[in-house]
Formats: sequence, C-alpha cells, structure tokens
Amino acid sequence: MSAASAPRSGWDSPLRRGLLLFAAMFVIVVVVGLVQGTASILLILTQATGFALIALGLNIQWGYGGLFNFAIMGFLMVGGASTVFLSYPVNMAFWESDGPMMLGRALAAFIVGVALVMLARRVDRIGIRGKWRAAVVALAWFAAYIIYRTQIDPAAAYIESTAGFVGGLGLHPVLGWLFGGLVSAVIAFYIGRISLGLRTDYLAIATIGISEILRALIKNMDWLTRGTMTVSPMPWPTPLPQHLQAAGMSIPDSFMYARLMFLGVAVLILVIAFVLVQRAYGGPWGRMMRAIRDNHISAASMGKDVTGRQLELFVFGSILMGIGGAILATFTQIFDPSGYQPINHTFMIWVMVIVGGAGNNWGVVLGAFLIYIVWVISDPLAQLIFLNLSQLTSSIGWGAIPEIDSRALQMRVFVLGVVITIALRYAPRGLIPEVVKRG
Amino acid sequence: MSSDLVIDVCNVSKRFGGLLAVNDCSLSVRRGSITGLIGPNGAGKSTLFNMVAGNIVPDSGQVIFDGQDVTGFKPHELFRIGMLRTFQIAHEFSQMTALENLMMVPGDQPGEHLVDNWLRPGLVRSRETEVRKKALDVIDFLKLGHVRDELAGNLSGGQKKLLELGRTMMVDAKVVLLDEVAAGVNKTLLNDLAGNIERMNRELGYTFFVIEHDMDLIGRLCDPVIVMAQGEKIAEGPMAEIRANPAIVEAYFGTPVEAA
Amino acid sequence: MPLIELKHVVGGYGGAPILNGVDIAIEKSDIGVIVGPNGAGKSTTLKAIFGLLKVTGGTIEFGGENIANSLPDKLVPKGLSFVPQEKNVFTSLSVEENLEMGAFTRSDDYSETMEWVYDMFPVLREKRRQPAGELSGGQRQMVAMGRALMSRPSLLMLDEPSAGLSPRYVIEIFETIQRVNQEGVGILMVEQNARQALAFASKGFVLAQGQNRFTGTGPELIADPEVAKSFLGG
Amino acid sequence: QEVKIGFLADVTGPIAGFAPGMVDAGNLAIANVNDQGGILDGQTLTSVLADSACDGGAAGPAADRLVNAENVTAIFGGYCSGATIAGANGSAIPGNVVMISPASTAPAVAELDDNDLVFRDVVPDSIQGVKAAELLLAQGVTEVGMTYVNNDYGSGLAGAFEEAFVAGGGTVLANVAHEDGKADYRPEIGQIEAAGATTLVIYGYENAGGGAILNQAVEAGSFDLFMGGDGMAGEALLASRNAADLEGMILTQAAPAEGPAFDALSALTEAAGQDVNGTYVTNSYDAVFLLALAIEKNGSAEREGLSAALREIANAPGETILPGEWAKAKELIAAGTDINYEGASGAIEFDDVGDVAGAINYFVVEGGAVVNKGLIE
Amino acid sequence: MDELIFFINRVLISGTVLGSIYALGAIGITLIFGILRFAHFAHGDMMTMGAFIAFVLATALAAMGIILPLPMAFVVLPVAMVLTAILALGIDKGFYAPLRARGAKPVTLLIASIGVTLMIQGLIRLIFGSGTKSIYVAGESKDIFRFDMSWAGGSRPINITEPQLIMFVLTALIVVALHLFLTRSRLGKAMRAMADNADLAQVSGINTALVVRVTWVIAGSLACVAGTMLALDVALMPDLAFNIVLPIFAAAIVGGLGHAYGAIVGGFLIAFAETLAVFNWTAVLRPLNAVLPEGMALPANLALVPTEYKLTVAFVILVITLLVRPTGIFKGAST
Ligand SMILES: Nc1ncnc2c1ncn2[C@@H]1O[C@H](COP(=O)(O)OP(=O)(O)OP(=O)(O)O)[C@@H](O)[C@H]1O
Ligand SMILES: Nc1ncnc2c1ncn2[C@@H]1O[C@H](COP(=O)(O)OP(=O)(O)OP(=O)(O)O)[C@@H](O)[C@H]1O
Ligand SMILES: [Mg+2]
Ligand SMILES: [Mg+2]
Repeated sequence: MSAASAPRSGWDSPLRRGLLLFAAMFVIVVVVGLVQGTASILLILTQATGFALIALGLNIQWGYGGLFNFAIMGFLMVGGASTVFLSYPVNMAFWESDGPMMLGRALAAFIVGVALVMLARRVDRIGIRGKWRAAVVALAWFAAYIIYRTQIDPAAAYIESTAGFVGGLGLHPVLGWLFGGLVSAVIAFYIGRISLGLRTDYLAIATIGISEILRALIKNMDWLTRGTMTVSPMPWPTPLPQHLQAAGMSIPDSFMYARLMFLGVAVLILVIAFVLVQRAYGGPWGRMMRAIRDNHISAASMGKDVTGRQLELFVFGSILMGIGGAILATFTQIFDPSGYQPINHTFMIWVMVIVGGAGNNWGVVLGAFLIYIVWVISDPLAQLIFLNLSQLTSSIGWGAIPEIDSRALQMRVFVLGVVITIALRYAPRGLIPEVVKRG
Repeated sequence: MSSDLVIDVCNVSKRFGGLLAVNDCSLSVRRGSITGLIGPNGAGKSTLFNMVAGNIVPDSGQVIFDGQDVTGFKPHELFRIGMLRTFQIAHEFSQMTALENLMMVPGDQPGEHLVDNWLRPGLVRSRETEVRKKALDVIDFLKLGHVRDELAGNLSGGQKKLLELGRTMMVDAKVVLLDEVAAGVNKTLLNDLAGNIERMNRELGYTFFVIEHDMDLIGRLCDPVIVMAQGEKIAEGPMAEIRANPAIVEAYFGTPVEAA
Repeated sequence: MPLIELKHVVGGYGGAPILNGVDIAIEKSDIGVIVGPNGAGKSTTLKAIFGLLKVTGGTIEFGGENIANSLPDKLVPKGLSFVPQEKNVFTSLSVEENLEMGAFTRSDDYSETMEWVYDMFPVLREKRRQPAGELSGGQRQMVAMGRALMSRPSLLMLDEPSAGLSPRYVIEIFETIQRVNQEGVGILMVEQNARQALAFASKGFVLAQGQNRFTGTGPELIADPEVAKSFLGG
Repeated sequence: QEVKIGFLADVTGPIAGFAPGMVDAGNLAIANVNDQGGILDGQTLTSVLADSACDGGAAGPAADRLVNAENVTAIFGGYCSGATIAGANGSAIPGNVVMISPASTAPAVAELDDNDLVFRDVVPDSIQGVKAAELLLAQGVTEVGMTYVNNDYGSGLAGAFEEAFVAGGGTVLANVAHEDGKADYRPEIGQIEAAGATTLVIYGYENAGGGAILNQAVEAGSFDLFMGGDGMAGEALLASRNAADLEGMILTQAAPAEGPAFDALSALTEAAGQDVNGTYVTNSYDAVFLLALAIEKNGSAEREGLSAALREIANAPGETILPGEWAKAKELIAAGTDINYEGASGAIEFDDVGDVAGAINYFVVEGGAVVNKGLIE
Repeated sequence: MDELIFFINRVLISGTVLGSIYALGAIGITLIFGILRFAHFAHGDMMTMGAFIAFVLATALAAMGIILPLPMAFVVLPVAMVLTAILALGIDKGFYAPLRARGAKPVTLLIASIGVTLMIQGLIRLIFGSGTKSIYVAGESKDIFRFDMSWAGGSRPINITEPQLIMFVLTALIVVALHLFLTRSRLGKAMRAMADNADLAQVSGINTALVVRVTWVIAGSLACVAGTMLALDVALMPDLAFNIVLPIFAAAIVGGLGHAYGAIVGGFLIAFAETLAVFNWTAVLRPLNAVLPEGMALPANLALVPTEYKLTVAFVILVITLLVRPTGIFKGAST
C-alpha cells in the first residue's frame, strides 16, 4: 500500500492546512483593514465575495466536471447587463417612442428566422438529404440573418438616436441578480448544447471565442446596453452612504454601514450557494460528477447521462457566475462593457480556482479572497517597493527610476504573475487540494 | 422465437476510414446463455460490442435488445434497460478509489439528483449505506480489500481488470458484455471468477456475452461459441464443434490446441 | 557472472514499498519468466530495472555494474530494452520510423539491424510505410518487439507480450521470443499465460507481494503442485 | 506637513499606452506648486497614485483607497469614463471629494448625481466633432471616410462629426469602428477605401489603433487627405513617420494649444523633459493645478467647500493665472483677490454640470512640421 | 481592373501578411501542445519579447553607426532568435519543468503560462514603458513598393512593403525547413514520437529532456521571428502579440493541435476568413452598377460582418470547425 492511505499529519492534513490558511487569510484581512481602514477592507471584502461566488461557479464546472469554461467574462457581462435591464430606472423616453414597436418587429423577424431554420432542418422529410440538406440549412441561416438585420438595424439606430437605450424596468436589484443568473443559465444552456461535445482544450478555446463574441455583442448593442457609453448609477439593494448621510450619519460611518449591509447581502448569497454546492458535492451527485470528469466513456456505460449531466453542471455553474457578475456591477454602480477584460474577468477566476484548489470549495473560496486581496494591495505595495528601489538606485548614483509611479504599477501585473507561478510551484494541486474520499 | 433472443444483431456494418471493421454481420444471443465470441485480432469483435452497447452507432443494420430496436441508443439508456459492459482496455475512474469506482455504478440512487441531495438527505444517506455494503462485498470477493482505498489509476493491470468485472456485480443486469476480462488476470483467480460467472448465470439468470482469447475459459463457460473473422460471423456452435472445424483451427488457433 | 542480477531489490512509487526484496538472475542464454498473482509487483520489477521508479534498497547489476536508478536513455545504450504491456508503438509514425526510434541512442549505421528485424518479422517489411496505428494487435506486438531490438540489446524485457492476442498469435509471439533468444539476446518477461510461457522458460520466478516465492526452471515450476495450485490455476 | 491629491489613473489596462504621460503632467503641476513655496502655509502638496485599470471593478477599490485610506483632499482622475464614474459613485461622491477628470468624455459623466463634486476639464466630444466637420466643409471636402476607436471617446467624436457633416451637406461614405491593440487594420481601411473615400478621418489614439491605421492607410496609398482629432495630435505623430506622407494632414485640438497659457506650459514641460502635445497632457496639468489653486483658495486641506472654491478660481472674472504661476496666484489669493485660471487646454470655465466649453484649434502638417493654424471659426 | 487590384491589395496581400504571422505563432503553440501537452498561453508574449530583443539589438547596432540597406531589426534577427530561444528555455526550466516533474495537469500548466504572460508583460512595460515604439531605428523607414498597373489598365498600384516581402520569403523558408527537420532528421522524428507517446519515447531511450529543449528552441525562435515581423509591419508595443494570441490559438486548433502543417494551414485560413468576412464586396462588384437597373445600385457597404465584430469571425470559424470536424483539419493530437 502506498502513502496515499498512510496517516496524514501537519501540512499534509487537509483540515489542518485549511484551518491554517484561513487563519492566515484572516490575519491578512485584519492587517489590510488596519492599514487601509475599515471602509476600504469592507469594500474589498464585498468585491471578493462576488468573486468567490463566481469562483465557486467555476469550481462546479471545472473542479467537479472537468469542463474548461473560459467564457467566464461573457457570463459576468451577461449578469451585469441583465441586472441593468431589470433594476435600472425606467427610461420613459424609450417607452413613449416607436422603439417598443420596432423592437417588436425585430422580434417577429427573429422568430421568422428561427422558423425558417427549423423548417430547413426538416427538408429531409421531402427527400432532400445529405449535402443538399446542409446547403439548404446554411441558406436558411443566411436568410434568417438578413431578415433579422433588416429589422434590428433600423430599430437600433432609432432607439439610439431618440431614447439612447431601452433603460431598465426599475425592479429591486436582488431580483436583477436573480435575473442575471437566469439569463446566464439560458445562455449557458445553448452554449453547452453547442460545445460540450468538444474535447477539453478545444472546449477552452471555443468558450474563449464565445465570450469574445458575447463581449462584442454587448459592447456594440448600444440600444440595449448603452455599449461604450456605460450605464450608471446602478441602484443598490441596501442604502447608499449618501442615504445614510442624509439620515444624519457621519461620512466615515456611512461608508462603513452602507458597505456592511451590502456585504451582508452578498455573504448571505455566498453562504447559501456554498452550502448547496457543498452538500451536493459531498453526496452521490458529486461522486457521479467526478466519475464523469474522470472517464466519460466508462461513466456513460455505467448508466450516467454524460451530456445531460455536463449540461447540468455547466448551467449550474454559470448561474453563480451570472449572479456574481450582477453583484459586482451593482456594487460598483456602473455597467461598463469596455471594462471587461479576459485577464481580469476570466483568467483571474481561473487563477483563484487553481491556486485555491480545484474541486475543493473551501480552497476555492480561500483562493478567491486571497488572489483578490493580493491584486488590490499589489497596487500600493508595488509603489512602495519601487519607491524604495528608486531611493536605492539614486543613493548609489544610478539616478532615480524614470516614470516611477506608472512603471511601479506595471509591476502589479508582474506581482500577480509571480504569485501564480509560486503558488503553483509549491502547491500544484492548490492550497487546499481536493480530498480523495477514502473508506 | 424472438422473445428467446435477448440480443439480436441484424446486418450491422461499421467502417473506419478505408477499413470495413464489421461487415453486414448478424448474430444473436439467447436469453440465459453464456455466449462466447472468438476470432483473430482485428476481427471486429470489440467493434461489434461497441455497437451493441451504444458506444458506436452502426453505419447500417439494427440492434434489437429484448425485443426493442435500440440502434442509436446512448450507452446510459442501454444501461437503464439492463445492458452492462466491460472494456477490453480497462476504463477505470483513475482519480477515484477502488471502492468509489464500484459505488458509483448503481443507477437508482436518489442522491444523484441535485435536488434530492438538498431536500431529502435522509433518503440519500440510507441508500448510500446499502450501496456501500454491496460494494464492500464485491471488493472482498475480488480479493481487492487491501487496495480498497487506493486510487484506481494506481492499481496493477490485472487489478484494474478485476475492478472492471466488479462493476458488473454491482447491479442486476439482464445482459453483461465481457470484453476479454481474462487477459492479464491470474489463472487461479480466473478460476474463481469463472465459477462466479457460472453462478450468476445459473442462480440469478444473467445472460453473458463474452469475448475471450483464453480457450480454456471459453471451453469451460460458453455455449454456444460464435466465431468472427474479418468483420463477419463465420461459424457458431458448441466449442467442441468449433474445434473440429479445420478452417477455424488454421485461421485462429494456428496449431491444434491440446485438449483442455 | 549473470547478465543481470537483482539482489534483494526494494522499491515503490513513493509510498510503502511494493517490492520487498526481489532476487532475479538471468544469463545471456536464458529466457526468464516472472509469474504471480495480480498486483504482486511483476510489472513493478521490470520498471525498477528500467529506472522508471525509485529503488530504495538492494542492487541491480547489469554486466557487473550497479544500474539501480539509472534512466532509460542511459540504460538503452548499455544493452537493455523494454516492451511495455500497452501503448507500446508510436501509432502516428510509420513502422519504419518506429524502428528508427528504437535505434535513437545509436550513432552508428543501423540499417543492418533493421534488415535483421525485417528478416525476423517479414510482415513488417511489407508494411514499413504504414502507420503503426493501423496494424492488428499481433502485428503491433511485433513492431513493439522490433523497436526494442533495434538498439541491439543484450537483454530484452517484455511485459505480458501475449496479453490480448489470439491463440495463434500467442504461439507466434512465443516462437519469436525463442528465436530472438537464440540470436543471443537474454529475455526477461512477465506472463499471465503462465503455463505456456513456463514451458520454454529456462528460469521461472514466482512473485507474490513483492517477494520471490519460488524459483526454478520453467518445467520444474509447472510440475510443482503447490505452484500450480496457487498460481497457475490448478 | 502634506496635502494629498489622489491620482486615480488607468495606468494598467487598455490605455496603459498614454496614461503615464498624464500622470507625469499631473506630477509636474505638483512639483511647480512645491517649488514655488508649497501649498497653504508652506505645506507640501503630494500625489497618491492608485491604479483603476480602466475598469469600474478595479476603480472601486482604487478610489476607495484614496478617499478612505489615504484621506486625500481631492482627486485627479479617472481617465476612462467607466473608472471615473465608478470611483465617483462608489467613494468620491459619498466621501464628499472633488474630482477633476482630464479625459473622460462620456456624456454619462455629466449625468452623475454628484453634489457638484465631479468636474472635467476636457472638452466634450460634441464640440470638437462639430468644429472639425465645419472646417472640412469650409475647405470644400464633401465626402469622407471615417474610422473611430470603439469607446466613449471615439464613438462620441465620430457621432458629433457625422451629424454636423451630413447636416452641412457632406457625405460620410463609410464609418467604421476599430478596436485598439490589434495587429492589423487593413480590413477596416479596405472598407473605407471600397466606399470610394479619398479623405480619411481618424478618431483614435496615435499611439494605439489610430496610429497603426494611419500607417497602414499611408501604405495603402489611396487617401490624399487625412484628418485626426486630439487623440492623434502630438509630437509623436511625426516622430516615427515620414512627414512627406502626411503632408496636408489636419488635426483638431481644443484651444488654445497656443497663446500664453499653452506657451507657459510648453516651457515647463520642455524643462521637465515631457511632451506637451502628448495625449491629454495639457488637461492633466491643468486639472491638478486647478485642484491646488482650489485648495489654496479654500484655505485648508478640508474637503468641505472645495468645489465652490474650484469654481471661483477657475471661472471668470478675476486676475488671470497661467500654468506654473503658483507664487503669483498664492499671493493674490492671500490678498483676497479673485483669480481666474487660464489653462493650457483652454480657458476653463466650468458650467453647471462641471463641464468646460471650449474653442477648437486646428493644425496642418506642412513641410515636415505641424503648423498651428489657429481657431476654427 | 481596379477592382482586381483592390482585391489583390486588400485580400491577397493583407491575408497573406496576417496569415504568415498567425502561422508562425501557431507553429510554436502547436509544437508545445503536441509535445508538452498544454496550451502555452504565454506564447504571444514570447513573440512580443522576441520583437523587443530585436529592437534592443537593432538600436545597439544603429548606435554603433552601422547602416545597412535592410531594416536593422531584420538583420539582427538570428541573434535575437537565439536570445529568445534561451529565454524560452529559461522560462521552461523556471516555471513549467518543475510542474511537469510533479505530474501537474495540463490546466495547471496553462494557468502557470498565464502567470508567465503577466510577468513578461509587466517586465516589458517596466523596462520599455507602455507606449508604442517604432522598430525602425536611426531614421530608417519602411520602404513601400508600388507596382504601377497602368499597363494592365489599372489606375491604382499594387502595394507591398519591404517587411511584407521579407515576411513572405521567411515564412516559406521556415515552413520548408521545418518540414525537412520533422520528417528527415532523427531529432525531428523523435519529436514526433514524443508527441505521439511520451512514455514510450522515454522507454526507447529517447532523451526526452533534449526533445523538450529542442521544442522550446524552435518555438522560441519562431516566436521571435513572428514578433519581429509583426513589429516591422505594424509597430512595436508591449501588448503587440497578446492581442492576437487568441486567433493564433484558433489557428492552431483549426489546423489540428499538435500538427505543424495544420498550424500553417489554420493560420492562413483564419487570416483569410477574417479578411474576407469584413471585406466590402461592393468594391469589386461596383462595375455591376452599370448593368443593374436604376434604383437597385449596390449599397456602399456590402460586408458580411460589421468590423466591430471582426475579431469574432475567427471564433465563429473555430466553433464551426470544432463542431463539424472536432480534431481540426489535420487530425489533432489527442490527450
Ligand atoms: N476507432 C477506430 N478507428 C479506426 N479503426 C478502428 C477503430 N476501432 C477499431 N478499428 C479497427 O477495426 C478493426 C476491428 O477492431 P476490433 O477492435 O473490433 O477487433 P477485435 O476483434 O476486438 O480484436 P482484438 O481481439 O485484437 O481485440 C481493427 O482493424 C481495428 O484496427
Ligand atoms: N503508479 C503507481 N502508484 C502507486 N501504486 C502503484 C502504481 N502502480 C502500481 N501500483 C501498485 O503496486 C502493486 C504492484 O503493481 P504491479 O503493476 O507491479 O503488479 P503486477 O504484478 O504487474 O500485476 P498484474 O499481473 O495485475 O499486472 C499494486 O498493488 C498496485 O496497486
Ligand atoms: Mg477487441
Ligand atoms: Mg502488470
């Protein structure tokens, strides 16, 4: 028998290691809180909570299911745009214009297009088969595309010039978040249907592509999302600091309490998601998912509906991503499609999951908080280091480093890179690795 | 008498690129039998199994299972109506322990539904206890007790084969397809296995469909034996009859085998 | 002096040792066969010789030199060759390129060796341009053995060369192995087709739980009732 | 003792290419203040830099650090509109901190519910685009092809230009968006060429997509006139290009870009080894200098009252103060005289929403140099 | 005739330029994937790094007063290739080899390569600042050849620049050299063998460490070529190749991961598809206006896809290819 079943202790014991790491993170939070102030650390924690939710979503997809989803950025954008649509105040200029009617026509054109494609796919019933059928289908796609564009292009132009964009429905932000999850689920369902048959690395690149497509759409559909013009301020589910100040609170307190309330809501959602995910993963559902991840051919022969289950995972994970994206957009009070970058919104999440420990929910949450905090404090930290370095170089007569501020900030990116590579080197399976269930 | 046939393969063909791996092949398996399938390497035996078990869709022809046309069914759908298979090259879940490899097999686990895990934990737990007990029994039978908690990927070649076989014991299937379970398994253990297969066949009414190159095993277990060559069925009958066919002996056995 | 001699080898995959003192000695003229139950450590023994896992105790002497823990690219030029049980050909390379890969460590002209291999396996000459992935199980086994022979080894190690082969090929492969042995290559192989293999083995080793149980000539082991009962299936 | 101004700068991310120049210009203003006696009663003015990465999500913590951890008196920034808005909503507005953005041109910035805290000293896109259109029409150009960088800056400018140009009887044959940072813009140029345009209007950034498009358009050889906005203007335009290829190219930029204020800043930047023509360099200097003046005027490092002070020192009437004239301004403020800062980027008169109006100058590449042709009438 | 010239300028030449860049980048990605089994995300930044190395060398030479008829950055290319290859080896040794030694999963290596991406980008910006530079040093300028087509009745010339010509020739040479290396040399065959079955390669006595090193040397030096050529064609900036790493991946996958030739075909395919998708067909169809009835003139813009969506074209092709032929045009390596 090998070491695998030997008793574990010290650093090797997952439990002790987890506790140690969480304690270390707590210390970091306290230190950052002392240095930067309570209001700041609350803000950091709130955003980190949002990222933790997203990372949990990725953990479901990758950690449990081995699905390479690199479309995270796309889902965050979808979540953000959805919550804009539901919770941003109503834009009367749009509703009182011809816009709704023109959009209705575009929708009708869309439906006609879909019907056309559906019909074309059935031409084998009338004896058109093989290559010819494929040709007819392709033609139908093309025709549908043209029909749709003849309606949507003028509608978009009209709305953009008269009302700016369609605006929102003015509902409660939490409803907006849930709606973000729902829309993500629907989109994930179709993405999954198309691409889950692909092998792992292919799936990765395909999803990167899909998220770029989503980004291009959201960024350029100005009539719906306001595109590069950005939407703000997004309403909060809890009172803003201004509201508290209006009620007579001092400015520092208003920051603290407003953020504390928002953080409370976000943490509540994270905890609910965590408990649900953890419970499912610990049970036979998780075992089945690990089996599929491990060897899907064999799992299929053991009666597991591989594609169905993978779709389930993909949708489930994407819901959390959509909600997380919606929370982040709401918290920063702005939806800015240009601000979404694969590095910050896809790869960073992957880093959180891999560094934290794929397949281990505790590890992933730890990873999310840790990486996010490192990312945030790498800004002042890099400047501090560089200032000292510059003093050193000038004191030994090499002169100060030119453009020091901005160059130091480039080191942020470098620091993140260093953290990733070091963490992987010393803990390639993550800080709190997946636990093999024994016995 | 179609109700007597649990698997009925009609004129199936499968082509890989330029190679016709299975060529208009028809054969059938009687309910309650242990049917053997032999033939030279590359004859198309495994391909045929893959088509029966839904891992490959035939280019043409039909597969009837238990009176139902199951051509094009997915493997998991076939599992649900009682078909179970093993793989020639062991397909273990390498990152799961041997025990988990067995526990994941039974299909009627409420815990495999997301919502049940959340809302009916009690039910999930009690079923889990049953499954676990069964898995431990199978592990003991296969003499794998000492590697129960080892990752399946770390098992020896033969141990993986045993695990493969063990999975078929985790559920009550109508038909079990065994693709060369004996290759790489120690002969002494194989005798026990063969005994068990016979027992499952006799006492539990399992039907077995067995690909094997070990003639002793085929001779001991199987009746009838089907011979495939170049994608086609070329003979069927009891082992003694097959052995008496000089063409088969020449093509398959090479030299006459001494009597077992 | 034996060609290769394992003295009380201990080793494993990083955890508790799998091999707990294995002794094996083979002459250049020998065909050695290792048999034993599943998980006994047979494959592990071959891997230990070939430097694919860590040997923590005992010695492995080859040509009088301790080779424990040397890597394959050092061992192949010394005259060792190994045919793993599965995935033992480069499926996307042609048969001839497979053979060339076997001669990778040689810097001299190996065309003669290639002829020698083709003479031994005439089918391969016909299929020299075909990707090895398109061959049948038996032919692949020949390619694998041919590749291993291209380095002109003095010891050829094979892990279950007959597994999965139809009876006809089993006979062929065993005959080939004997032929190779007559060309002056020592053979050490693991087999579950134990009776057939032991029948022509000049040395037989029964391994269980990482230790030698019985050692003798092949026919001796077959004749031993205890060996037959516990390890050869009665 | 120190008085801190926060720099909310998008140093990493998509505009990393020109953000450093803006930071440097801001720091130059701070250096000028400190060299001429410091702020308030001899205190030093310092900058605290925070990276907002051109992303609302990153701007949140960055702005918050400035407001709540560093306790800055005022904020210079952000640059990208998204960062400005996120920083303002999340921390600056509730924290009662004045912000001046040198570069956020999106209309949404004006719409902020900001308690008169958020200002910008960059001319909104609308004015520059309209003026450029009028200039071209006046020169008899009636057909153009156009490409703009697909962000708030580019699309705003292009939209204003197109509207005015069409209204004045011109035709925009092709209007193509481009994304920054790509390797190849030949397809975009091809679309414009195909429409038959021989005049190309580029609203992008010289050191990003806009510059690459200009190069590749020159290579294509099918345009005889180029025109660019302030994002294209600058020394670098000719530094790495063959001036003969660009002969006749028209550039528009917010006025003055000439006159005493601009010359004053030119002298300062030259001494400091910076490029006054860099993207938003003048706006950046002005923004920081304005904040310093406002703090001086307000009489303390407190946040309260700063926005009113800012309006007083920036808007007419008052004694004119030019870039770099800190000592003079300090004296006047001490004497209680009303002052009026005239920036290198324009006269800087903040309107109700905190925006500046501005006149537009134009420049032409002539004989290997960029020649200032003065105001567009 | 002008329409044809337009097509040549806008589609043939543009597509070939972009295709060459994609192909050179994709070869490296595909080789690393084939042999080391992971998607090397930092490849784009390796290209950028190569271009900056060439830039530094060229500046140094120019500072010594050497003037040559060819762009300096091209002249120093061999040295830059060696240096980039050495750096690539260093990166492997420092960051990837330890992970491989511990049996890390491919995705872990992928994430590590993202870490490397960030480090390279940070360092380049740190050293060179984040602005755009011209890789033409010391007053060199890009030569543009305009082939007058008036003899064929065209009013516009066919345009091609010096770096583009160099790039075509270089790409062709590299493709041939690589082909010969992979099919003829023993080391090349060993690379293919290792891509096929790394364990067996080790057992055969193939020095797998050497093969890995050779892979990095090839990938690194080709990245340097691609980056330098790209910089010569466009401009030199810190995110030069990072922005095109995704289409390059798409090219490698469309061609079939692990296949050097596939990468080349994939590169050109993606490049031409991108070029054609946003190509304005009115430009070549305009003569039809003469025959078309009044009021049915072609619209000014007849492109299939608005340029805002250009980047998505590569991915749409990718997704379609993956659905129709999941292993790529050439059968890809399997994991
Ligand atoms: N996926 C595949 N792609 C291409 N060819 C295949 C594939 N699977 C099998 N073949 C080919 O089809 C033929 C039949 O293969 P099959 O595995 O069915 O043989 P078999 O009878 O099971 O042989 P063995 O006894 O060696 O297992 C062989 O020539 C094999 O190479
Ligand atoms: N990579 C590995 N890591 C850990 N343990 C391993 C590994 N490979 C094999 N083992 C363990 O080592 C023991 C011996 O394995 P080995 O493969 O040598 O058996 P074997 O005698 O060849 O058996 P078989 O006849 O079944 O092939 C087994 O118990 C197995 O679980
Ligand atoms: Mg088979
Ligand atoms: Mg073995």
